[in-house]
Amino acid sequence: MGRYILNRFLVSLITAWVLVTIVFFLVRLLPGDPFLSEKITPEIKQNMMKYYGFDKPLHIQYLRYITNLLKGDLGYSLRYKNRTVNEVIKQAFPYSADLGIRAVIFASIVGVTLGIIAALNRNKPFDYLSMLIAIIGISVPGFVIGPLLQYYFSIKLKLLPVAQWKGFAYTIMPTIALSLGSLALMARLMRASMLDVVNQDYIKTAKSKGLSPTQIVWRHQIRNAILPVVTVLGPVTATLLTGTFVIEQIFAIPGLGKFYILGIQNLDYSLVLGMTVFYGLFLIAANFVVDIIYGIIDPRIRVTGK
Amino acid sequence: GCGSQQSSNQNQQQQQQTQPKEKELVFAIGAEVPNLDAQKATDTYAIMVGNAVFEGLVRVYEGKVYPGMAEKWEVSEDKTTYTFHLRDAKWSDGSPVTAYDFEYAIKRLLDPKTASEYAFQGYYIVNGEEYNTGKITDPSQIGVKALDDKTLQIKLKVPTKYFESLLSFISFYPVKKDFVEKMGEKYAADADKMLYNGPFILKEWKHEQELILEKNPNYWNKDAIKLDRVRILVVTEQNTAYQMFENGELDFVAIPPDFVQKLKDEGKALFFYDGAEFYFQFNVKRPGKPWLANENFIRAFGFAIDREDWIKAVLGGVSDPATRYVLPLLSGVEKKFVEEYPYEFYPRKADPAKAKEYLDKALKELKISDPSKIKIEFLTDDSSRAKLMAETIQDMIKKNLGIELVIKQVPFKQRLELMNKSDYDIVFAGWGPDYDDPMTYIDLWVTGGGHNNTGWSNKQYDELVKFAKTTTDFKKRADAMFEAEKLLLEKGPIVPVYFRQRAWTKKDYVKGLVRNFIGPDPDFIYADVEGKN
Amino acid sequence: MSNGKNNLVEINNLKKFFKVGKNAILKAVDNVNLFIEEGETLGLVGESGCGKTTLGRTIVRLYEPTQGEVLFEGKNVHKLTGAELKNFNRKAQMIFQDPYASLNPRMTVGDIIGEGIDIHGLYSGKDRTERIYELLRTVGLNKEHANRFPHEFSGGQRQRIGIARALAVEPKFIVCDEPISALDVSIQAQIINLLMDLQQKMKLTYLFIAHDLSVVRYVSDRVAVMYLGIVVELTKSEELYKNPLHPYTQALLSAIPVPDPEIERSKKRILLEGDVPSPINPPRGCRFAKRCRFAKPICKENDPEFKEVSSGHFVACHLY
Amino acid sequence: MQNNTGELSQELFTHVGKNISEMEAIVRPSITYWQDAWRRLKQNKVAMLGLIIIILYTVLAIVGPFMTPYDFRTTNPSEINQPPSAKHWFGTDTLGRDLWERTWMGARVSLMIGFVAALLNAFIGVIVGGISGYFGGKVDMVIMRFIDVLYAIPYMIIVILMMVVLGQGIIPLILALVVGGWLGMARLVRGQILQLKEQEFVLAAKVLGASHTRIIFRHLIPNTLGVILVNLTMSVPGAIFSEVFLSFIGLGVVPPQSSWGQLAAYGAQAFRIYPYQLFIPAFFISTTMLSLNLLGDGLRDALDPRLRS
Amino acid sequence: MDKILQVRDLEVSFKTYAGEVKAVRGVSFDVKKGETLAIVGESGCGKTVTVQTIMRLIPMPPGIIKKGSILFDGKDITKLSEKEMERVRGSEMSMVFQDPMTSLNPTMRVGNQIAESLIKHQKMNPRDAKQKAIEMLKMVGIPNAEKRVDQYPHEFSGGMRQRAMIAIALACNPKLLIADEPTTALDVTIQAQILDLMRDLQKKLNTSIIIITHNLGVVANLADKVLVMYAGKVIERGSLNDIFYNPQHPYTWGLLLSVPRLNTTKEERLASIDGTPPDLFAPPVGCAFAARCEYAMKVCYEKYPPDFEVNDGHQVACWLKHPMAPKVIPPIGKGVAVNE
Ligand SMILES: Nc1ncnc2c1ncn2[C@@H]1O[C@H](COP(=O)(O)OP(=O)(O)OP(=O)(O)O)[C@@H](O)[C@H]1O
Ligand SMILES: Nc1ncnc2c1ncn2[C@@H]1O[C@H](COP(=O)(O)OP(=O)(O)OP(=O)(O)O)[C@@H](O)[C@H]1O
Ligand SMILES: [Mg+2]
Ligand SMILES: [Mg+2]
Repeated sequence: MGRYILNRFLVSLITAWVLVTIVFFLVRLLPGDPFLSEKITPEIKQNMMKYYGFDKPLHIQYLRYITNLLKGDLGYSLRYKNRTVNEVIKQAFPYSADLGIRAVIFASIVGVTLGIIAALNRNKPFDYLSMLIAIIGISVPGFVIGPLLQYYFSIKLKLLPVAQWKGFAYTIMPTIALSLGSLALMARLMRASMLDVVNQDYIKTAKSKGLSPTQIVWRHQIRNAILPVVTVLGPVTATLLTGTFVIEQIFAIPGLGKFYILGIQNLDYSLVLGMTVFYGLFLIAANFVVDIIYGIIDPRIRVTGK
Repeated sequence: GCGSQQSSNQNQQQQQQTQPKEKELVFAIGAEVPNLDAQKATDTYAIMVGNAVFEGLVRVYEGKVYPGMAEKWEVSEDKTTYTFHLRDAKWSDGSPVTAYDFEYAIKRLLDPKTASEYAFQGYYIVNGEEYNTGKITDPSQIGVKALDDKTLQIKLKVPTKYFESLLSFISFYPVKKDFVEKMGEKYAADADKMLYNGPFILKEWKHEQELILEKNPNYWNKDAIKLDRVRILVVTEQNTAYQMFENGELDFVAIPPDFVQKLKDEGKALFFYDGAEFYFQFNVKRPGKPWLANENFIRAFGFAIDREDWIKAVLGGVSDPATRYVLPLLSGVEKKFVEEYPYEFYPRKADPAKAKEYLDKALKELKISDPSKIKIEFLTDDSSRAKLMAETIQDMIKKNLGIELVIKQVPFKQRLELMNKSDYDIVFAGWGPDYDDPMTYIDLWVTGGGHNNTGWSNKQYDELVKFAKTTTDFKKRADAMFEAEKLLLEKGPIVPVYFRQRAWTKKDYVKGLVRNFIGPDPDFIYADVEGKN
Repeated sequence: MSNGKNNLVEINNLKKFFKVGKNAILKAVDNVNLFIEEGETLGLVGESGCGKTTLGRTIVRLYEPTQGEVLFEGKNVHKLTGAELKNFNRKAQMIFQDPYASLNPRMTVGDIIGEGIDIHGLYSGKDRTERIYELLRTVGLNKEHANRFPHEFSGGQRQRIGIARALAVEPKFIVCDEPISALDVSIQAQIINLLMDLQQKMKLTYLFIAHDLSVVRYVSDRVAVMYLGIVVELTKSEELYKNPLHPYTQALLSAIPVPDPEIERSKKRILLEGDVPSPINPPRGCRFAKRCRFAKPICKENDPEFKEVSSGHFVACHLY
Repeated sequence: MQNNTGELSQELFTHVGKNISEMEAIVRPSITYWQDAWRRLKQNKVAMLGLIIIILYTVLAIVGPFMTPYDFRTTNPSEINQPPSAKHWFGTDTLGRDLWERTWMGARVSLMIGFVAALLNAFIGVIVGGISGYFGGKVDMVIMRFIDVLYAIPYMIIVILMMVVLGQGIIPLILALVVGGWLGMARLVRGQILQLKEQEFVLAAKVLGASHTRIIFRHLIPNTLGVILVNLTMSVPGAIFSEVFLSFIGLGVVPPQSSWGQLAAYGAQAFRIYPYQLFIPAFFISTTMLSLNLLGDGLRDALDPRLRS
Repeated sequence: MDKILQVRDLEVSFKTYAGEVKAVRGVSFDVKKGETLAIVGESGCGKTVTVQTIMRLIPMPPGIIKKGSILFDGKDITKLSEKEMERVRGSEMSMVFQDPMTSLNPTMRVGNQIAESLIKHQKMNPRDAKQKAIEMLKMVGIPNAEKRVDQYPHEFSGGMRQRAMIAIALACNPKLLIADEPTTALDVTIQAQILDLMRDLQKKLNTSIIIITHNLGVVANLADKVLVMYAGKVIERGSLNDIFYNPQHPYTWGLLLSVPRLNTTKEERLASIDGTPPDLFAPPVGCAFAARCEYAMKVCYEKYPPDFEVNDGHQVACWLKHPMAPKVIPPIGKGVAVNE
């Protein structure tokens, strides 16, 4: 297992390096430069380029970036002039993570439950109902669902605050809005997986032991059916933690989502790069963790992983 | 440490006795304040917050200049030397605000190593530009000097009418040298990494989330300040902010375009000019596209646009059609410039007949028979508003001139770059005033001007501007600027479209809030929320 | 290994290892020496996973050997290129175990059978169709079947299609990899009969892989018994059943249930302890030693030599 | 036991023998894989509904704009923000443009983006995944590592970066979607090919001396088509949705083109005043997604070999 | 009452898109206490459906029991409620499936899988159940049972898994054990172990066994009685010796002859049964085997034959047994001949 982890880790490092390199040069391809603004004059821009070291040849900049990166330093943001990218991430990511994790948990619990209910009531009204909910979840964009929730739950019903992130009541609507798509995905997967497992021989074995349908569902079906759902947990977590932009924007959550867009819009090279590195490593780590979780749930993997 | 805490506690208790309820103003801004370092800040939110937590030599309120840190000042006969006498004021750490802090601030602004984007604001000062652009390296040659703790002297290159009001701008706010140097790169990165001398201090700065301002008990004019606390939330989505306002979470808010009509009908909509003016800019040096340099063609374009319809459709009816070039709010000699020099070049509605006339003339000059042969690419931003604008323009030009504009939407930064490189046909651009004077618009289009990327060059125009900039006779100066404006409209590459207005609404209890078209907006330092809750 | 006669196939010191995981090497075939005479059927038996399929596939070039060589008509099969390779591809064919997986479900039976004809450009146009019909008849199907898809056929019919596909290129040598184990008993006989008829008619040479010893004995002239990647015994088929030498062969023979209640009742079964060990990093010495009743200390130490103990009877065991 | 035999005549007991030919004649009708899949798809009412909706929208996208006298570009200041009426079936937008026109012109764009991007994704995915899976070894290693790297960048970020680099418009948009979008398909196809290439029918072809091309195109790809098709159906909504998101952040198609995403993005701003401006495009986006998902589910069932009878 | 199971005229069908599959078309048989009944027959002839109907494991729908009764230990299985059925399954009768790879839950420890039915039926507490599970594993000959009990199925070899399956099936001491091709997926040597094990256990526990197989060797090894099925019907039944030494149905002959024996020489052709079994969508009116039967008569194509009694307990459904039919010498051991 130790070797396996080490191996994965090395591969991840290389992956991360390639990632950084690609993105480093890709952001430079973006038209324009970070210091352009309506009022700036060429001389003043020159001062700024020099200040941030952009007057050096590109390969020097690259080497410097990599060196700093190895020290864990992602550099200063070009827009938030006196804040480092590390600081920006440290300050904003907890919000995104908080929201994302809530959404993952919500999506998993509700999605899996819906999927189970649908599968157990296959081709009955309840099946159609849960799948309808699920598919609506996939089909409605976040920027539609967000304002609708705000309007009905805050303005009309006066139940929840419109926006911001200051306590549990504030988290409800963003969590729902963010998780709907993934919730739907999980519900559908779980349903399909449940139906798949029903046809497995070991379910017949269980039945031949005289177990009741409920026992079969709980002891045999769900645990096996949940495996494929666990495999998507990695990508789903990644999506939910990185795809928070729209929701954060609509619910005025001070998370990391917008920095990517802001970074790109402002050509804040170090911010874009820093975030890519961060998300990249994060995604790699997330997949890694999911692999391990998968091993815990599925004993077959656990042994071969050694 | 603990003594001061006690005293502040006492203070609070006292306040609570006399004034049972704390007055708190809450509103939202559309983005995080990127930077509160006075000399590096550029964006409107920083200017707005800076106005509350810092104070410059003077303070501008409702367009007029009032004493700020300077109690009084003298101007020399030739109007180039200013001597300021500072009042007794304190930084938030208890140390006095001195003339050296101002000297340091201005030199810091101009220091190329500071890499301040707004360094040009200091170019009026003797040797300011030279130092900033590296032509001289000795900062002591700059025309700013603290004569003693309380006296500051500033020397200008040429008399500048609006210099006093300019001093209220964020770039000229004082900073304390030891403190800045102690903080290094981290200066002004957080609430506790700054010193304040304004009516408020920044109590807490939760990045991307909110800024909490509290009344500064040491402010010299604290009795004029009624608010105890101001909370500025960061809410990007206009609609979200509006819903928060409706839900009682904000005290005033901008009205999203689609709600303007409704609130107007309810009598709740308020409007103000934010200073920005928008116009089309033609690239007259565009190879292979001679029509872009044709004066009649440009006029035809200008008359083909229905400014009123456009504003109604795209901006929800908020904003004013620009029938001339100079922003109507700017000061003239005595009154507003536009009142002293009334003029209207373009109509508020489209004038297809006139447009046709100009077009025909242009076609004749260009020896083109079919207007649809004219190919024009229209450069604009990629925001969804810009998209709507582009679509409207496209349709109007097609209807009235029979020309199909090709729209090129690019990100903001890319548009700027393309403009800088003069790589466009027509661009939709805007300009906000740097100071309260028509010159902030007029001098853009002089030959070789830093922002003139149209390729347009007109000797007469250049001379008029040069004259206006050097004369000490303010009347003649204004005459010259008016001549220049007319010249620009008749022959220049600029077609003004609208002067931007903003619609906002507030709770009835919010009083004394000033909306500015220049400098800090909103100016809330004298606001009051008596009767909230 | 050679007997000096005209061998169609000769397998010399053949090894085929698979890399599984990081450091594990799976020795699927570990030093096998065999020869197949022209026109004979060599049976290959052994338990699941002992390397029968791997051996068969290496012979027809589906796998590159790790070591050793396979000679077909005297030429090293794995060094062939160009026309010689094409020729080999025609002459050596394979019939697969799984009649469901071995036919492309998206192709018609006609195209499946015709594929070899197309690849080798044997017939075209009308002749091609005629040839396909003829092949269908040969294996007991009729021409209406040519336009149908595999899923419309029963297992036995599918296996016959598989045989027709192999026959289409007029091969000399066919590796039959458990062609009957997936079929019903009554259908098995059809296929065996068909294969034997074809062999007679077309002078085919078979390598017949199976785990059913009674069938192997019936179809084969000689039988090789494999255990964990090596051939432990090789001899004429009657000889093997009359006089099995290797303890594993003996156990195997006694383990087959015979469809005769009296024999079954009276039979003394040699029960093998434990399970078939894994071919990943197999033990030193004789691979069967762990389960062998007669194991001596030397068995755990040294690999027994594969030697001829009587004429044409080879065995790899320290007992002999 | 021998109760009924009384009626039996001796004649019945004449020897006839076997009658194999009759038996080998196949009773069931001959249907191909695709016919069978289509038959089973037809039985799936929900999936068929999805298919019908997709076809309906496609047809409307083609003919819808010709059904009213308006042009999707023409603004009309005197008729802005009109609710749906007999004159303007879907109402008008803030520039007074007819929304029926814009909806179906938008449908052209959205559906095209969806289908073309999905097709291109599938195309590249099939090629890369096919090569990677078929040749395996080092080739596979390199390709898979490369895909891993791209996977580590959030999809939307790739798309946004590409959009900014390539500029706006339908083609850059599709390209951007494809740059980040083929990965899933490649992985899927690779997995399929890895499984398939060990299948005995592929081995049989190899033994016959079939070339790589023949094996890939005659044996492997046709057998992955079902899975590819299902995935393709499922990835169309993804592409449409990405366009919607890009429109939200202002990176959509170039005016005067519209798309459902843009219509919805505008509509979302004004939904409290002009709800129809949101609900109409949102309805079409949602029902398209719904239909494609239902169709995809149906296809999956219809094409699943395990469910074949 | 020494008959543990009486199946009478059982008919089971499946409703599919193409019509009704008549999988079992009137099957009757008995199983006595301690006896082993083997069911043989071609693939798809309804063996599995028959035994799964006995345990009521057939999914309904699409399956339906159209007719017949199943008397198990005095109860009619077809009339029991699901709840009552749960009590019977696993405790009074249990089942071993063909493929030990897929019949065990991959995510559950083997011990727990054995203990499950103990907890359910014998109300054992988990600790005792585990103890019993270890005992069971020991009984089926798994070495190191204390350790093995906590392992997962994938850590077991094929033979061990099948032993574990048997342990699960026998955990509650059922009166009837149904084994559906229990050795087909196993190697010959392992198969021999399992067969030995089953025989030993049966002797020890006196369980009745129904074993399905198409390996006649296995039948010869294990069975007391044999049931030969073809296309959903029983065509011949009898004791082991009856079927092997005095088979009466041409299909049974074919089955026996198609297996090469140790004395079959290469020159002798195997007696193959040409053709394939009929499609159960539309089973023929007469004898389903007629079309493949060398001895088929006109009547065979027209009428389904009744059961003819050969001797006590040996019955055959074949018109050849009819007095009017021509005499046929069974080809067993002698080659095929038809007497006119
Ligand atoms: N491509 C491969 N990669 C890795 N291991 C393989 C591969 N092919 C076969 N093996 C392994 O090689 C060993 C021998 O396999 P092979 O299929 O030759 O056995 P076999 O005797 O044909 O068995 P069976 O009777 O089950 O068909 C097995 O352990 C198998 O798992
Ligand atoms: N769930 C089902 N739906 C439709 N038909 C079914 C179903 N289960 C079984 N059948 C059909 O019933 C018939 C008998 O099947 P059964 O499984 O009993 O055969 P078997 O004798 O056990 O064959 P094998 O030896 O292959 O296991 C077959 O034709 C089969 O296709
Ligand atoms: Mg094999
Ligand atoms: Mg069965």
